[in-house]
Amino acid sequence: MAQAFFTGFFGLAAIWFGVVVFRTSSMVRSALALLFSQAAIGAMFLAMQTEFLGVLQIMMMATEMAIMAIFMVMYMMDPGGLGGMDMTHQKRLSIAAGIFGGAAAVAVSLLGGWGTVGPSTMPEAQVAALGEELLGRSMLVFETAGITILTAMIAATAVAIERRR
Amino acid sequence: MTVFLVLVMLFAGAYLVAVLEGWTSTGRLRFAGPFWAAVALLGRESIVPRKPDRVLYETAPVLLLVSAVLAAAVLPLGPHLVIADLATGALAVNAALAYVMVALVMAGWGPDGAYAMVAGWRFLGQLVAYSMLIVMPITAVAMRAGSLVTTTIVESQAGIWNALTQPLGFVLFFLAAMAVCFLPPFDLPTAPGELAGGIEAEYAGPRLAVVRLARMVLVVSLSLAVTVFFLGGWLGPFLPGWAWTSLKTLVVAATMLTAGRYVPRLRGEHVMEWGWKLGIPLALVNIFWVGITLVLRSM
Amino acid sequence: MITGARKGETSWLRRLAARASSKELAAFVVPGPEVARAFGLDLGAAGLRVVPSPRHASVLVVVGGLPEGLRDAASVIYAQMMRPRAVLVLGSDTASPLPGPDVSAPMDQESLSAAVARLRRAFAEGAWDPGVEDYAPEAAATETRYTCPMHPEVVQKEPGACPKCGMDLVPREVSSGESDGEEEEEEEAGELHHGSMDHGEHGSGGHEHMDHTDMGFMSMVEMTRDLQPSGDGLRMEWVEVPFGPLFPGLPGGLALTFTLDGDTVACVQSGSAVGRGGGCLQGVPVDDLLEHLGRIDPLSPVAYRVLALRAVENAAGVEPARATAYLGALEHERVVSHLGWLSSFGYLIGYEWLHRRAAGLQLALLRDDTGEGETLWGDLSDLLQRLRGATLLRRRLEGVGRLRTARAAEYPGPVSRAAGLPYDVRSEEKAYQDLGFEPAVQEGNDAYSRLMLHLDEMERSQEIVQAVGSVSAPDDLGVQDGISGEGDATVETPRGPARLRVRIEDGMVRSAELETPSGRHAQLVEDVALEHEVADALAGVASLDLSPWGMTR
Amino acid sequence: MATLLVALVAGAVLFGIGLYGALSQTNLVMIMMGVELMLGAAMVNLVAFWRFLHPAAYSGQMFVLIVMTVMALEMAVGFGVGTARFRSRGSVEMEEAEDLKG
Repeated sequence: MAQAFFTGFFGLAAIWFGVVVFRTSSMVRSALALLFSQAAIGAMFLAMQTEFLGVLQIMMMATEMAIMAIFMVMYMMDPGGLGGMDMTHQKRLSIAAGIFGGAAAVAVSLLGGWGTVGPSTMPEAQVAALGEELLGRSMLVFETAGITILTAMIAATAVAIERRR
Repeated sequence: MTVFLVLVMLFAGAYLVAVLEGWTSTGRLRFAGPFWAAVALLGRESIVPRKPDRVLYETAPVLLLVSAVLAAAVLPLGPHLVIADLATGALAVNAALAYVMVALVMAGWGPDGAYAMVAGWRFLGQLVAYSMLIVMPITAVAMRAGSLVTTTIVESQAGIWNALTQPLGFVLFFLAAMAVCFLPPFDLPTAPGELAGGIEAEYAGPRLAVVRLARMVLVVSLSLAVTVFFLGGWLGPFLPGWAWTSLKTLVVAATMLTAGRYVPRLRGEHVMEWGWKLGIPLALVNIFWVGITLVLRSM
Repeated sequence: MITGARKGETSWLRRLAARASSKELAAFVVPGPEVARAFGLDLGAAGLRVVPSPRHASVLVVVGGLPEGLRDAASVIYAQMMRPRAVLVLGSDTASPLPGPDVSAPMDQESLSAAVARLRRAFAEGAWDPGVEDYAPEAAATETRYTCPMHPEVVQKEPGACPKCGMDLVPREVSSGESDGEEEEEEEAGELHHGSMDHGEHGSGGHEHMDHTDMGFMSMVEMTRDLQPSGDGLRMEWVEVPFGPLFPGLPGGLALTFTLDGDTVACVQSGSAVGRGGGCLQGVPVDDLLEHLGRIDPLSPVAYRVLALRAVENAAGVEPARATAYLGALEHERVVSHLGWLSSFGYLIGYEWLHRRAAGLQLALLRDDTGEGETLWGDLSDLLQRLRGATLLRRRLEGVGRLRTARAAEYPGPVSRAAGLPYDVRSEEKAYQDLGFEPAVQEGNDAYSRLMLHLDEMERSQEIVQAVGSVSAPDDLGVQDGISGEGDATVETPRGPARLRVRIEDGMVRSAELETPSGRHAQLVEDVALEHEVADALAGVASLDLSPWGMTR
Repeated sequence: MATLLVALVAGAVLFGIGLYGALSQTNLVMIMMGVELMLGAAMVNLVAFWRFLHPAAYSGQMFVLIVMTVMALEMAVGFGVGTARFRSRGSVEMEEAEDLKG
């Protein structure tokens, strides 16, 4: 029960911050709101006894969103949001889509028959098992992901840097 | 109970570190100094800048303090003297420290001043430079301990300290730790001569007191991390465990505070360049070295 | 009670806080710490901790009276200090428009310490007071204007919608007094409001946008079209940030304004708030010329006294034999001035040890100008040795503030000598030739080579002082009064050659023309600052060793 | 069971918000924020499924790690493109990206 409560609590926090992201007109604020939304998701992981992933999520998002924030400041007209201008378009469509998508997912999650709940494992065992998984069976997948992100980083940098002519 | 004990020791350590800093900066050892300084700050006005991003401005000092405390929360002062002995302790330290940067970016953006803003973004760059050098030496340490649990990491050093088996990682982590708590020569976000105090420039009175306290706690947490990961934590003869931890932590903190006075502040681009072109390869070498030794021992 | 007391009845808690703040006096120095040191005042020893931001300061220390050029800046700084706060004036008894000083004292170490003791008492007793009135200098007075965050050119007195994009106009205070370029102009001035850079301006740092065709949304293309791309080719918004005239890292009175593109300097405006120039010498009786010129630049008074002496001698047609007697004083001052520069520079680049060590030596040398036999000279050469060997210092400064050699050649003095050009007025003077003097030269033409050159020059000056022995500065002209004639003299001050041309008619200065090295070097600020990261730009400017007192307004 | 449902619903709502953001925002970076929210929602579901339905199969956690990688990827590529675009056009506004429309 406590587990459900905490999961729900952090879930609500994540949702609230997620809403704030698109309701404030200050770019830095919305980037930080996204950060805290993602951190709340990490907290949900912790509440669901998935310690490693939770901590990892909380750690990674800090840097990611801070970088997001600086790009916002770079590429927005009014990062302080004092103009309070409207940066949205096709509002009706997107609201409809959002509601529809959300509702559909909710319906699925509520109506779907999910079978029985399995037992949880101790965090230490989890970390060890995950390590075995990563460097054992899914080694290839993991390495591929690593190579992919490296490639993407190099490609992105190559695209971004100034052409010297 | 443990929580209370650890917190008391943490803030006591912060006080002592403040005394040490006063000593290194003024040359006079005044044990009452930090107390009077704090009271003076609490007794002063603290007027908010006129057009701040109020939320960020007010949250930043608290977030800085919280993240510093959380970083210390997973580090053991003694065999059973730890607030939360997580299965992923070594990773949780990084997670907590990442929010130091978030707090500084908020403190830079919040008060609506150019010096602070430049300082805040500067620290983001600094993080890009040092974060890898926090993570990778810890990885090597965890490899030797075969666990991410901080207490296990300390016990794994019963034979010999990690500082001796992996000096490379020790040096890198030490420097990175100084960069995390933006002590000289890594004090780019507070540079007094360049940015008139940077992120601190706009805080005054009680708020400034919180910032200073958070800074001190941060120094203690990082020194504690160095102690736990590389200096064998509570291990040591005669004295009780917590005494050894405190002793080592204070020595580390004192070194951190004094070392920076004898070199000029580094340029941001140099921090970045050296962090990536020099630090990360060395950290990889360190990891390989540890891996090889482990393999050899297991054979 | 103190003028800057905090409003409220005293309670035991507040008495404790008052006691604490009397123990922890944090000082913001006007015009600047380097001036205090040049007068031989050791604020640290007197128990004042110098802080970089006025918000952290509780005492505003005014050294040697407040130059009228700094009045506005100082009053704004004082307004930004948090209560309880106080004013301490040294070497003068008023500092208007600042509230009449809580404590004032003559300019020597003993009376400074005494004054600090009085200040502590004042704080302990009067930190809180029921009836305090707000302090609102007109320099910081502001009026509200309404402007569009997207179109800074749209500014009107009453709220409304932007004629260009229809957005609601946001209010912002604009300072009515001519208070440009104060330090932290973009900062909040405490209880009173002072021109502040709001986040909207991070977003649109004052650029005109031509033909804005009105679309249904903010056009970012329109926004950025007219911005010129910066070094990295991105068109970013710019922010104008004042560094000075009271910036902790720069000599007090030097008013820099950087327009920052991110943390890169895109535009530079420089000026001096305290420069005097030769104009103030007109109509001065010759006998006072020495004093007047000696007061022009507190950072190197002796050099200017010698300059006056030589000019008058030249006008009177006296054989300038006596001038040679002052070599000792000149060179001694060069060492002291260079040490002062080292200390300030150390503070700027965050080299705590250098900052303190150089300041200590400077003060010690000022106290006994004979160099107290060997010990001080020994310490000095230790310092030089250590700095020459400092690797990180080299890495920090190499390539910072580099000039083209051709550019440097036009600016005789340490700057050109650090560019490998051995021009030095002294090498033409007989007295120096007799001592076998040849100028120090460094290659590199960047901040590091300038630092190294200062070290070399200190070494040579020390040798000369030891050779000459006497370091007595000229105190009287010793020419018969009622003289007339044209005088022209040049002296190598610590910052480069200064030239004085005077026309004297029966004992009165009719016209005087003063060329100061800093006046010339000020033109180099743009060269060393543009397109550099802020810290490097500041280091480059500081490496020019400018004296705002010698610059023209 | 309750926890599973709570987590799934929370994830669903987050997904809805993210979808709205991604569709409604005009600025590239804001759109990426919407995408990040949707990915976060996906991660919540993955973790919930792993923990409550297949706690033994650690490839479930693998998926979450992969999603995190994808988030980082998305940011790297997005900002790369954004920077290039800002360099050439001085804007990352979608309204002004007609030339990118199919």
